[in-house]
Amino acid sequence: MEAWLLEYLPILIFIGIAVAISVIAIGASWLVGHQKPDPDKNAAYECGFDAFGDARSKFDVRFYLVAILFIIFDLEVAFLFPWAVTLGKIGMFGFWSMMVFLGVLTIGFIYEWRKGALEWE
Amino acid sequence: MVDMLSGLLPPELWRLIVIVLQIVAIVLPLLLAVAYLTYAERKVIGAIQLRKGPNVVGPFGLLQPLADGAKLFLKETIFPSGANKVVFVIAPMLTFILALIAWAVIPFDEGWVVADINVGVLYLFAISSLGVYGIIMSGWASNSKYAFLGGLRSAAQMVSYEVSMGLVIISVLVTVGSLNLSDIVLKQKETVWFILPHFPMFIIFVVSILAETNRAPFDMAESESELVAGYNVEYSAMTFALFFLGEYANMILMSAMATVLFLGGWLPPMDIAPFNWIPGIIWFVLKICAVLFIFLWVRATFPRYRYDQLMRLGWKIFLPFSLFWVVLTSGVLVAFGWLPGQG
Amino acid sequence: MFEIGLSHYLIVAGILFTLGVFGIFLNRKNVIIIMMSVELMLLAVNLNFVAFSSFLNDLVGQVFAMFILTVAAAEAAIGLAILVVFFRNRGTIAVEEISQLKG
Amino acid sequence: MTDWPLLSLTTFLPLLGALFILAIRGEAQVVARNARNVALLTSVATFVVSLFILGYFDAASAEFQLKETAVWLPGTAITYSMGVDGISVWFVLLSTFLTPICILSSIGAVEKRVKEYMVAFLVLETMMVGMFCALDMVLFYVFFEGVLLPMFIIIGVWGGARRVYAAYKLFLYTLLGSVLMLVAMLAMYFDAHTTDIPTLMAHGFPQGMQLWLWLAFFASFAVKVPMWPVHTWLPDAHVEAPTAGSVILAGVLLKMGAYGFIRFSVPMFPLASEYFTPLVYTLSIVAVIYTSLVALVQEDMKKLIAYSSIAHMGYVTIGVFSMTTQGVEGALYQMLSHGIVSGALFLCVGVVYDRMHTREISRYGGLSERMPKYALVFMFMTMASVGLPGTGGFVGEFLVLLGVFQVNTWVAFFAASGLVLGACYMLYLYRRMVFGRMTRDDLKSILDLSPREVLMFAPLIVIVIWMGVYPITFLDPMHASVAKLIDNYELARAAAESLSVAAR
Amino acid sequence: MTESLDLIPVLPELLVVLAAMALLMMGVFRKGDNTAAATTLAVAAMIGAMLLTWAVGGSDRLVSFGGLLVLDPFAVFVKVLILAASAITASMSLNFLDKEKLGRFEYPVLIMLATTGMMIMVSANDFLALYMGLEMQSLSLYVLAAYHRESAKATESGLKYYVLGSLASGMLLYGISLVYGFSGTTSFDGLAKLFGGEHPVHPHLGFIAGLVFVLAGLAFKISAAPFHMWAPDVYEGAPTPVTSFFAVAPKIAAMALLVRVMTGPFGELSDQWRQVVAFIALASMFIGAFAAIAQNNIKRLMAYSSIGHVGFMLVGVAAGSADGVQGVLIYLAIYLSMNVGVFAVILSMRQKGRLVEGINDLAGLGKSNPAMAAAMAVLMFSMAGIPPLAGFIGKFYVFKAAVDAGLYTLAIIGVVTSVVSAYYYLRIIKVMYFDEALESFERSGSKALGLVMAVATLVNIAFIAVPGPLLTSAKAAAAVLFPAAG
Repeated sequence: MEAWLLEYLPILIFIGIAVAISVIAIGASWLVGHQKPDPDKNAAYECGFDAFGDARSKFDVRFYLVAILFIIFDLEVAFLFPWAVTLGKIGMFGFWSMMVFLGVLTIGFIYEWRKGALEWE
Repeated sequence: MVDMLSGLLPPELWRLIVIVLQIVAIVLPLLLAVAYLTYAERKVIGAIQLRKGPNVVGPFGLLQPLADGAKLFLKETIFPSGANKVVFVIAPMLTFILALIAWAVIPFDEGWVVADINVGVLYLFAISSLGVYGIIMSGWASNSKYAFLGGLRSAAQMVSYEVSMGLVIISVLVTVGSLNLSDIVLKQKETVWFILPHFPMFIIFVVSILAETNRAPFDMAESESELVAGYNVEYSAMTFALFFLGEYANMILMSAMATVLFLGGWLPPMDIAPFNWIPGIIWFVLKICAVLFIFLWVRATFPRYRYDQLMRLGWKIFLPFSLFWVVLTSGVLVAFGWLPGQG
Repeated sequence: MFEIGLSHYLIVAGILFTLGVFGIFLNRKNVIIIMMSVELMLLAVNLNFVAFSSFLNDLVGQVFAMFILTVAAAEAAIGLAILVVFFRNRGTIAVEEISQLKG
Repeated sequence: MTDWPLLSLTTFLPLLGALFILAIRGEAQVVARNARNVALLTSVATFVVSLFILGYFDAASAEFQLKETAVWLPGTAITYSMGVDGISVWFVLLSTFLTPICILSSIGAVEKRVKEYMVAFLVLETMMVGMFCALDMVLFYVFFEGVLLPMFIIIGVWGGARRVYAAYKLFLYTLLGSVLMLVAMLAMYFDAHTTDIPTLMAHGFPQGMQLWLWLAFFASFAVKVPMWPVHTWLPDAHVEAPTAGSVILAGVLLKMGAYGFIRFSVPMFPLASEYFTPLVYTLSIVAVIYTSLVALVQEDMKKLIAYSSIAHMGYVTIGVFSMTTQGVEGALYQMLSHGIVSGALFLCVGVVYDRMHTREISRYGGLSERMPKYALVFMFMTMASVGLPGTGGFVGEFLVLLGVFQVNTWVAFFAASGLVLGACYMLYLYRRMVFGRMTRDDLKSILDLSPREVLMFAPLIVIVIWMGVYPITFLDPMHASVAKLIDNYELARAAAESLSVAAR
Repeated sequence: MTESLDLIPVLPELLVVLAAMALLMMGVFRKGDNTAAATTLAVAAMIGAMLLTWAVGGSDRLVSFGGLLVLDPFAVFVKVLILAASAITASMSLNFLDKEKLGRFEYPVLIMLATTGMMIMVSANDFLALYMGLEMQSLSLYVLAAYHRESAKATESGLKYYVLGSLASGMLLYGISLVYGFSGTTSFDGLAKLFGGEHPVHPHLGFIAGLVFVLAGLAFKISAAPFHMWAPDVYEGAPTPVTSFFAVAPKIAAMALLVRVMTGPFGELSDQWRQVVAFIALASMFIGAFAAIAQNNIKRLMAYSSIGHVGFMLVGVAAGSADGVQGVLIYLAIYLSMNVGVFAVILSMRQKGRLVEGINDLAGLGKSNPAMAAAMAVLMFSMAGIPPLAGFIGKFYVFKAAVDAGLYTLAIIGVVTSVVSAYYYLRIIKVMYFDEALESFERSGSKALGLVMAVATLVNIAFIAVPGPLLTSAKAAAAVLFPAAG
């Protein structure tokens, strides 16, 4: 295996240890703790009413909107990462390319703003 | 003795053992720190509100976290009847695991890092982005309306602030020109702590990590004093404890990030005696504690934000401003030829 | 330990791609699953590109993968938006309900 | 010779008139009247111009004359080129001659959408004339197909009860045939690298290719002629078309197929033509006998005449493929005379149809009592159709039989038997309609020919007699071209034979 | 960086995209409904871009973005067509948007963005640029299809278009990845050099598989059978002006793209793809001819008709020669003129306050609106390919190329299916002229619609007389794709 991949070995081990800890914690607690389920206890928490139907129902479209906005802007950030690191090498050309990109993005952002996509009320 | 041991074992295995030991050396203190962060939180808030805080269990109530832990450990694990069991269990584990493994790339001192990968910032960013999965999964798997809505709200909130956090990180990266966290600290050694040139970004970062960790004053998704607790309402016992641990571990992690990015990591405030006598790790921990104190301070001081205000702050103020700052920073660096690695 | 070569990547990508295509055509439940299948296809393509890029020592593949990522995000955003308006009109996103237009 | 582009002028003059008519605005009555007048004027003017073509035509030459060439589709060898020889010049005249008569005939018959009707007719004239003049095969194809558009509209809009069905049938039958021809044309283009018809006539296509090309062209022309068994569109189209439409259909459109044989199949694919001659003979004889028999039992006058047209066109194809001077000239002559005579017959039907609005033969009878002039005209045309000596029909049929007799006696025999049958059904028709007692009450008030109708029939009668009595006028200009056609055909055959001998 | 960034060849694209952004800002900052103003400006910008394209592109081959984009006579020809198509359909939309209360300034902006994508597509000289252009176009089109948010049909069509469009993109990309992997380049020039040139490489099997995937993806985009399923639904469901746009601009762009890809990077491999293209052409012609017969909705009918037309154009592509490409280009131009005319008629017909979509509702149009019916009749005859109308010339040229390339079977089946398709075109004429009217038509056409209708009809009639300019420019445009032959 190549050397640079070795650098990730600790992370792999780390993940293994973290998984182990969490599994052990839950498992041990489950074994040790006093388990006595009954239907009322297992019912969904809902102010004493019987829960009716599936809880995964319609929800506000604005969450979608946020998700969509997030996708776009997070990608922008993803583009900025390599750009930021290599800005010294790519010089003016790179700088202005990204400025154009950000400019286009800003126009989209202004549009969203004016259209009220950022309003929560 | 170490040399002797290393001679006995094959080098690969020895290396593995060293790594495991390193990890344990991080995880154990971290879990301890989490436990005592809860204690500190109650003490600090108590002090601000002129109360005493926990003071019954052990001297000054120092054993309180252990008692809490034991309680959570021994409680009954409840699986709600309509829940998707597998996802329901995986969600807290995921939160906890992510909060732990992010530490793999944090440099505690020069060279004191488990995995000194050259894309450390990216790794951190990725891991913290994944955090939202734990929340969404728990909210969805619980099959409870409160959990579902709470999960959605928390997710939306985290996601909103992640963008501006990312941009904040970018403005630091532009200045450094490397994704390696140690490099970032070293660059601050060369120049100044980035809190000075990037002060507005520091503010945004701190506020963002508050929102990112669903902490007061941005904890309306949980609002445990008014509403039920949000996405983790259906959890109990260790499953709940893992969420809890994860959240506090995340707080510490974020503080560490703030430290690395803005406060010079393990660097002493000034490279003169007596400051540079003190080992870097001490400085690092001290700085983390300072940032954590801000967390607690803010919680005790500020009223809760409304959700719309929160979203507004994230999208309409932080995002444009941090974007502007990125442009400004890079523009200045390019204009003056201060870019790292520029010919 | 056996070496992981180009062909392994290609096979994995091919399997993923096929899964994506089948997900689109065999799925009878939910449009979201279709969208996820599309993403799976794009993922397979990215895997291909990156594998080839590394194999050929040529950066174009990775650049291409970046572009695909971006476009996939935009595509997902638009797809979700269309799905939302569809849901508002019809109150369902079940695949068999997408049947007003026929002939 | 003249500097005037006479052919283009003849072709596009009607189009100009159509544009004029399109521009007419105002009250419906006025528009209708003006449209008629303009159309009539234009078509007469066109006829006059076309007479100049004849005037400038050099009867002694077999070459294409009055040639015009212009760039049309740049980048290809396809050009806009027009010209007439001794064969096509007559068809140009036939078209320009029949159009004014048709327009005249429609004055009482067409009352709705007169403007559009006139436009359609003038466009139709442009297409017909253009087709006969075209010297480029793609241009030919364009005009050939273009005829369909106005014809479809004319039948579909102004036709009878089942007009839609008839229009569709006409359109799709002919279109299907001709698109195959288009592919064949393309194949020819890539073999000969030209679309110029005279050049193509001189180009020798490989024998194997000739067979396919011939079949493709045959698909188009056989439908147009029409030959049995693809003739079924014709009775429908005739029955449903308005009178003038029928006239043009019988008078000119059917000739397009036969013209195509003479212009393309025979000169360009002589070997294939020889090879397929038995096929053509068989189909033609079947057509002559079968359709004659069918015509005998028809109850509808138009249908009867339509079947008679098919039978007559059978002679034409026999004549063309007899490959003798007499046969080909006879075929041409038959086409011309049939164009006039069948047109006139349809007009005769139109006359009574306009009055009684029925075409059922049994609804008539004893017309001679009330309509002596009509009876006379009708009788004359019936005789011409039967082929009575002294009319154009006789000359044509005689020449064809003469020609084919030299080649194949059996064919001549069967064809001649068709003549007898033809006489049967035509006279039978005439007897049922004109003779006898006028038994029906609604016929009592029927009126004889109006002056307009007399004006309409007069030139037709004159021409028919002229053709019957002094055929030299018409045959003379044909001689050179026909002779060349036959010479070339024989040459090609001889060449192929010597080749196959050499190969042996 | 020494990267040369010659922006001159992409000026038209820049103009359109900048105008789109400016319009977006204008629309969002100005109060009240300003669809009309935005559309007018958009049309002006696109016409400006058309002139600019003409001005910028000469007979040379200009490259920009380091060879990613290329501007040659082929691109100029197609871009002018696309811009004309977009401008015309945009100006036709106003009347409808106004009547249906759908007027939003986003509409012209989306059209412009889609148009930019198409322009990039036809200029693409690298799979990367191809993909970007294609997606820019597709993403805007998905939104346009679902533009009528309150209509269940429109959103459904948007969803269908989206799902199948993404599937197509996925296939295309998978193909591109294989092509890249087995050749090491995504540049069209590079690929052409690889398989042509002095030492032609024999393509790897994986490369061929990639080629087929690319072809399938592109076939989706031009709605060629057997990848046509989306077209009828989308045509029917989308708002009619959008359908009119869909029917022309994206078709032109995608077809041009297909031509460029097949003749450029894969030009030397025509033996490998000819059979596939021929099959697609055949299937499209068949579907276009036979499936259309059963349709009762005129928009659906137009969808099948366009599938058929695509089939005919593919016959030209299958020929794989300069003549074939010339035929495709001529066909595209004529297709544009026919379709905008037909859609102008469709958009002008209203009964009881809504657009007429059923074919049987056209009954009696010949009486009530003779001019419109005449225009429609001419256009239908032209679509059927009856000479002397322009549609014939288009078909003529592709079949000519096919016969030249020895594809006799294809040509014969092509002409036969064109006869079959004549049947349903005739049906429209029949309904208009021969059937009795059921409902009266409202006078609802706008000046723009009338103008488009009139011009389209005139073009279709008069084209036969002056075909020269189009034929020569198409020939020049086609010639650049075959440098060796020229």
